[in-house]
Amino acid sequence: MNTPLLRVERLVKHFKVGRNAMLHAVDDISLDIAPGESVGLVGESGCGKSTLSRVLARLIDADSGHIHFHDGAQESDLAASPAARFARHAQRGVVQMVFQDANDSLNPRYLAQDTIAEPLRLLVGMKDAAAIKARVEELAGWVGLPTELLGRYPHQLSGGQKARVGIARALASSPRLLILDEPTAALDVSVQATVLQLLADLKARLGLSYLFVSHDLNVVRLLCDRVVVMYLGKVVEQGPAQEVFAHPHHPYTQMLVAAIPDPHRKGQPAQIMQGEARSPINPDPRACRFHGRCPHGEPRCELHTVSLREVAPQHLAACHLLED
Amino acid sequence: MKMILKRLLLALPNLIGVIIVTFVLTRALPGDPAAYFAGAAATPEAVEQVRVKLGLDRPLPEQFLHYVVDLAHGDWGSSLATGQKVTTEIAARLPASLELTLCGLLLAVSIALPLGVLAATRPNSWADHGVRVLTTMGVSLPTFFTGLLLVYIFYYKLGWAASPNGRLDAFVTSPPTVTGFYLIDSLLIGDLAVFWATLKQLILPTVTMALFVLAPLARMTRASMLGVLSSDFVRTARASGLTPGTVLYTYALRNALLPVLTTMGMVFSFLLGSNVLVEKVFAWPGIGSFAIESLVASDYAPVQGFVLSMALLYVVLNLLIDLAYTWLDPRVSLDG
Amino acid sequence: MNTKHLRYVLKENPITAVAFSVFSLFVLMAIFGPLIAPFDPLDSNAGPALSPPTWHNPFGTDSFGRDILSRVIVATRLDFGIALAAVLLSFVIGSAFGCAAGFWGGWFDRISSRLADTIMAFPLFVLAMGVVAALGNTVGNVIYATALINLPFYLRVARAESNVRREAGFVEAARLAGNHDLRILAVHIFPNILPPMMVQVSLNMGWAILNAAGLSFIGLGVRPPMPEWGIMVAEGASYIISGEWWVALFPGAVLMLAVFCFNLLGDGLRDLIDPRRRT
Amino acid sequence: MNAPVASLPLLHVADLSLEFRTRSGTVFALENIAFSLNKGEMLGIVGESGSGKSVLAYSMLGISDGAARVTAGTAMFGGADLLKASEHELREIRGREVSMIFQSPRTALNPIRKVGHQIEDVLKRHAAVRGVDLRERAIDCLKRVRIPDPARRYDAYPFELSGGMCQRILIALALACQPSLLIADEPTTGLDVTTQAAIMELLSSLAAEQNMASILITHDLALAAQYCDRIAVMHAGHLIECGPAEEVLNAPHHPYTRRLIASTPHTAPSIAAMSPIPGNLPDLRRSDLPPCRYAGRCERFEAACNAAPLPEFAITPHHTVRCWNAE
Amino acid sequence: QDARKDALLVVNENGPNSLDIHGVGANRASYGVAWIAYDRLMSYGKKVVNGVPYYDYAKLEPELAESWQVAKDGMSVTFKLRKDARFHDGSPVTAEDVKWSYDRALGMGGFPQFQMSAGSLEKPEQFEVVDASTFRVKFLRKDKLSLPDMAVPVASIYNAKLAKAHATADDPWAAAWLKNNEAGGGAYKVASWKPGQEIVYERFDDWKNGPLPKLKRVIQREVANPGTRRALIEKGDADMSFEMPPKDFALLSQTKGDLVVKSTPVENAEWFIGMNYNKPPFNNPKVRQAVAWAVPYEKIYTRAFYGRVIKLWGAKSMNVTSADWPAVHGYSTDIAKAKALMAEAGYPNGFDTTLSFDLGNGTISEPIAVLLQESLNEIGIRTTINKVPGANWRAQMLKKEMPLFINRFGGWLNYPEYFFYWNFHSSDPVFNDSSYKNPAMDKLIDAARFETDKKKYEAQVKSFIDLAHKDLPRVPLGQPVMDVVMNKNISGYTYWFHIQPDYRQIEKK
Ligand SMILES: Nc1ncnc2c1ncn2[C@@H]1O[C@H](COP(=O)(O)OP(=O)(O)OP(=O)(O)O)[C@@H](O)[C@H]1O
Ligand SMILES: Nc1ncnc2c1ncn2[C@@H]1O[C@H](COP(=O)(O)OP(=O)(O)OP(=O)(O)O)[C@@H](O)[C@H]1O
Ligand SMILES: [Mg+2]
Ligand SMILES: [Mg+2]
Repeated sequence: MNTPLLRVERLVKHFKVGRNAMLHAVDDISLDIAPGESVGLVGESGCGKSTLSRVLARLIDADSGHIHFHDGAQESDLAASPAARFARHAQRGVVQMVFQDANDSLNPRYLAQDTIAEPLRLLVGMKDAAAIKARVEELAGWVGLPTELLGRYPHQLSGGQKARVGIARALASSPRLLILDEPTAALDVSVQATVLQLLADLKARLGLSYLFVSHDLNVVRLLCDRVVVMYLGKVVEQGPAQEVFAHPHHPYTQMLVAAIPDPHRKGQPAQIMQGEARSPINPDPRACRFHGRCPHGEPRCELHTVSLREVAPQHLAACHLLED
Repeated sequence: MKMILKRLLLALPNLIGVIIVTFVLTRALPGDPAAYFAGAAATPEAVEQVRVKLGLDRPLPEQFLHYVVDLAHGDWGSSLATGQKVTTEIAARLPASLELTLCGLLLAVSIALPLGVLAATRPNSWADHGVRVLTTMGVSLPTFFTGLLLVYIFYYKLGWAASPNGRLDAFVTSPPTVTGFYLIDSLLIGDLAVFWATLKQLILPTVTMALFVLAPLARMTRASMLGVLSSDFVRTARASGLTPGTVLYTYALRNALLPVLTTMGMVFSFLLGSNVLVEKVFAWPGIGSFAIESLVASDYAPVQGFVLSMALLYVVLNLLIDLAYTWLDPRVSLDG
Repeated sequence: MNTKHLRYVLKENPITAVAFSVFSLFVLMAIFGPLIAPFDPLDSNAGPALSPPTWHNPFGTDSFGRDILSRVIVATRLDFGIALAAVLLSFVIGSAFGCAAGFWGGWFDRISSRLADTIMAFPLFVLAMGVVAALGNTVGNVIYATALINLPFYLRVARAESNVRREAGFVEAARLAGNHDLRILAVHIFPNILPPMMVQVSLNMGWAILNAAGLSFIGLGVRPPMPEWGIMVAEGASYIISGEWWVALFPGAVLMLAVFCFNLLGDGLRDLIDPRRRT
Repeated sequence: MNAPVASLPLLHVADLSLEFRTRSGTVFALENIAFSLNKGEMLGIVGESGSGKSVLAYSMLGISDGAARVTAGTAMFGGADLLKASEHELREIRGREVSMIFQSPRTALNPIRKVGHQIEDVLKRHAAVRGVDLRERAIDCLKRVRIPDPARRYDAYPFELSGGMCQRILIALALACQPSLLIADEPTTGLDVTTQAAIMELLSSLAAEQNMASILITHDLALAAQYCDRIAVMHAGHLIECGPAEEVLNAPHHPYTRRLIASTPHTAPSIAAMSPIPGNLPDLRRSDLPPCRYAGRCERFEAACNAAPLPEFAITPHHTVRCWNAE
Repeated sequence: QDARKDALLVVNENGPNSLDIHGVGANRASYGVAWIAYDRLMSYGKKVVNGVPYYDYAKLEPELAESWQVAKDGMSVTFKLRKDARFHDGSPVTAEDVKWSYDRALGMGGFPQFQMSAGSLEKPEQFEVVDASTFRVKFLRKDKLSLPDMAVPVASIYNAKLAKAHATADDPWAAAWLKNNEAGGGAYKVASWKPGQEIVYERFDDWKNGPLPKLKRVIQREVANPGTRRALIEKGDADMSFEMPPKDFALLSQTKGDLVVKSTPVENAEWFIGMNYNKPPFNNPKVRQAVAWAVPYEKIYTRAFYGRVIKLWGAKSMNVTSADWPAVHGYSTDIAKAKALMAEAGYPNGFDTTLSFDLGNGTISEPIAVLLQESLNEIGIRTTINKVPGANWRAQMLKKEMPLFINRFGGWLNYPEYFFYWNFHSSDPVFNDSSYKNPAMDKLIDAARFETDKKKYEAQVKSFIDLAHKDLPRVPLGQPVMDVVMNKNISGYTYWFHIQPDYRQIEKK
């Protein structure tokens, strides 16, 4: 494997939620993203996917850990400069993000063209109005947004169109890595398909790397080369997408895959997750986070931690069961 | 209990703020109280003498320190104009204002809530517009004008209302003070005649006050009721076949009351403010008219005492609202 | 903001439409008042003292023999001036501080919230009274006092709104687009909290006038002989019982109409300024 | 005990049309909807957002928005026409005969009322249970939806429960009076896949236990196919295809259904193989809507499509399609 | 209804702020308390002028003292106290009490001390207890005001034993206690007092110092709003009011209803426009005269006073022809003349200045100010109206910096030189608000005060009035009228110099 574009090392983000109560949203996570690779990030709601993406997009500060970014020969640690001042960081433009709710992520008082033009002005440093206009139209073309829609307010656009504006904005600063936090969750199936095709197309054309956060494993399967499975702030399994879906090793991943609706399983009772999830607040550092819900839970799961181990080439999982 | 204490503690900085602001404000009042109280024929020397007696010759920080120390000892000073201890004066007058204010609030709430609900259940209907126009009209008139208008019509012209000369007719003896609220005190001794007399005196000023705050209350009720009525859980309740009454009251109204409760705190503050004007019209021996007189006379101690007691009242009121909130909304107790 | 949108908003809500037309009338009166008033508002020879409404003096005359109609018309400018200035002052300061407090939080937030709480702990009218009494009764001080007591509302609304929007997707997106905090606050957050603040603005304009009237009633308002609705009502109030109803009634009715129209204007103003309501 | 007349469906909707009269025009939200539902059967209704799925469900219960007007049709349920029933009659049916559960379970519960009490409200209303029994019955209901420690949950407020748990409460609430029909409007949207699986399992097993018919409204074709006996596809207020789940999924006849299946990530082998549906839903406020509302998006559109009202073809006795060009 | 029969309900704007007239800052309403809850050694007689019952300042009558004797040399007076006189607590009134009370008036300083000194009662040594019921006052000089000054409210007699029981080292005169508690022996006891709300008097049935009053109870309530007061009076819910806007008095006196308005000119009192005698531009006599010619007298009379004053302008001659006081001056409204004078004074384009008045007198002063402002504007004097809150007014008067102002003054003792002493003497008392200083004036005032010859005295009075009209530190506007409105069934009202009604003589049918 050649040098990754992004190497995340032992990233930690805890939220203070009360006196002596820390919510471990992202707990010691390491992962790599290669240039041109798209990595899917899946996991239960609240497991820290968004938090991780926001840290990586430098919207919030991590408590500790590094985000090494390789741009050509240069390497820099993005985590080193605080988020509050990251807006002026040289690398601001290279990591961009597309948000889940296209509705919420567009300034209601900005026309579509203003939204797309803003990074051009602020990050690319374009001044000339005509040049900006040309570039905005070019970007709109990339994402398949008809130019006549550029003069509209967000509320005058449909969900799919809004998503396109969001993507065009993210592309404006010519990023190397695009973080997509559930970009299609709010869209209709029919629109979702077009947006997914657009994303796949862009990736191929621009050689972008993706970190694709999603609930929908089917989408991840289609779009991503590699998938990372998180559970309560921890990575429990990661590996090539097809491989992980075909042979999930971690019990949580197994349940996740089993829960994907499948008409072929009609009539067969599904394996259902029992018990309650552990609290992400001040979790026991030794216990497996999945313990309690895990059908294969054993006393040792509560006593010592396991780390990711390779179960197949490039396929890592963290579970005691795999030790045997 | 712990929560109450915590809340009170939280209010402390506010009280300190109030004390400082009041102190500065009262000292900035024009006029020389020393000259005022030295009397009509005072010479400059006599004025100086009074000034020393009042401690007004000392530097401001020192005066402030004295004031705070006295406050801490429960000594709020004496009114120079009436010679009474401010605490006694306020204790005597506060119930009058509170009785009026609370009656006003009660009346306003008992009219505004149904109106707000009515408007919310028929949005954009004529009833809705009517309620909006009606309540807005109430808030559009200066209270003193409304008061005088009511006096003119209902007392002077029609002769229906009781004479606007205070809490009780001059020839009815006031009930023995237990709570200071004549309505309650008269009931305590079972004197219905006095109760009735008190009520009669209360009607016009109460209506004046209520008219003024109908609008914010009804508006808030309507808005929050509209929100709640279109919420998912009301839909669930309806889909479960619950009766309209249950849906409207047990489900919608209770939820809609939460923001109304917050508005109530603000409305109470309004009422206390407009008290000042209404009391003047109805010769109400309350704390508001006292404040005006003291303010005009540059009488520091009562003004400070008045504002301080208002602030305390406000703290207590907010506490009550918070308590009511926790009682109504189980969610708030979590974030202490 | 195009006329089509204005027409749409007005059509949506008939009451707002009425309020808007009344408001425009008042604005005309404020601008051209002195030109259209039949008499000099200070002229005590406009008619016999305390004359009931006649063709000569349609609103009657006051105790000095001044024409009430002229005074009511000319007063519009001062009253609107007070209301506008007071609201503008508290709006600008309150929303700037509130925005910043809601956005950054921290000690700045704590201090400004405390400040708002402290102001709110006073019965507001009493505070206004105190300020005017302390600083002296000039138009300027009435404005300052009114602005002061309105400040907490803007502080709170702005704080709450910007606090909510701090987390909004478009703010995060703006950050990604290279906006620094101050720019986000000014360009992205502030314009978006305007619509909810508009309702407050219109309500406060009404209060400002009522406040000035209340201050006049206890002798702390605008100085005579300046025509001002509040002071005219306050002066006329004592004539109600004696039967000279017109002295208070006409200024009172106009004052009420103005406050009324301000109060009803709020929703319309919000809709006007909110691009989401544009179709 | 056998059903008296086996052929009589539990719910038979015929010719249902509904419109909303709004300030900005009349929305023709439903037109000529017809379907029927047998006892114990689960019908899935799928379609894009805005196709009228919810409106259809609400009209069954008479809880549509005030602007809604049913302009034609009948919905026969146990001998009564739900569309013509008075509010009073409907109130007796709702929650007792027909129940409904909603999307976003957290907001669908009264946030400031204990969940136990919310169930009691329904029991009190319909089952005429009083006093101490009430609590027991409510806890019973909680037990049935397999909530761990139901006695403790009785006193919980919605905000203290997870989304999946709230959905169970909602199901308990809906099933408290053992209705014969349950309408579930996107019951698992917004929930985790694992939770979704659990909820769907629960629903189907409860339905089977009580021989209850149910309507599952969803975006997710795969989900509907996995759990439903029959699937109805809606588009822009028309019910365009209805038939046994496998048939509809494997041999769709309407071009829209085809496209819908093709754009579902589940069934697509690769991104490139996905074929999105072109265009948008037509504006339902237009009074000159074409007879076929899919006409504007349809690749098989012909002039004849605009000529006459949509026909209904029965492919098999249980599989109908409404299209001129159905294959 | 029975309770109402022997009780009188009075509604006023203000009420007493102290039960002790000697106290610091005691207001005018507290004179009324002193008048009926306390007694003095003597009181004034009564007379009827033009059918209006009037007190008679020239005649002294016994009250607590049953008789008095002025010594042959005229340098002392000896009082015999009534034997049966009692305080409200039942204890007898003794000469000790009288001395203590007089000592107190001096000892408290401030206003009571000033008032006593107006009658040359200046030192405690002047007051002598001869025996339990004999009291003597020695005079420092022959002063015609000495005896009358012992009949004003300040000379009230306090229950010394009772008061002393509440005295402390810091407060030897029991000022704190007496402020809130009454220790008198007057015809009425203070039954209850709620400052700022109401005071209730109850008849003292053991009162021996005069005919027993008819009214059993008197309730004086404070109703701040004039409209409300008027409504109460008109509806008959209140019996009497003597604080109403002049307009209401004017109207009520015309309506033929159940109401009677009694109007009595207030002696020795004036409404006036004052100007600062020392500071430009009003130090210029031409400017002052211009103002006097510019005042819209008639308009002020009808629209501010509503006729409830006696006109003091427009005399035929500019020279003073009689010693009648308050005197009429020769100025009237003549804008042309005023303009000419302004030009002569060197202000052809006028100037800017402020016009102040006491907010406490706002009901009358404000309309005057507005009318005056309009008129002065015509001769180029552009004024800003400055309403001075009551608290500030005294301070402003003391500073003597107000350039132009509206004010009123009244003297208790009905002698013009008494008035002039307070208002125009260069010893600069507070009430000399124009800060007028003229040695010629001082000489005339001082001479008149001790002049015994009636002719000479009248000549002196004429010349100082004339001087005041010539120098014109003030422009007199009118002599106030004391108006009282009451129900028709009320009788016995008499005007008193302290302009508080004397409830002892009032009856209700
Ligand atoms: N600002 C914050 N303060 C406190 N806790 C937070 C904050 N942001 C997120 N969390 C908590 O951190 C955890 C992870 O949240 P996050 O939004 O990253 O989850 P997610 O995986 O994106 O979930 P979803 O799929 O629902 O979007 C959650 O428990 C959340 O409540
Ligand atoms: N109250 C209403 N007034 C006007 N139009 C309405 C109203 N409610 C629904 N509609 C319209 O009816 C149509 C169908 O809406 P419906 O909510 O049934 O869609 P849906 O299929 O449930 O969509 P979703 O999957 O988003 O829930 C839409 O075009 C919608 O705009
Ligand atoms: Mg997320
Ligand atoms: Mg729906």
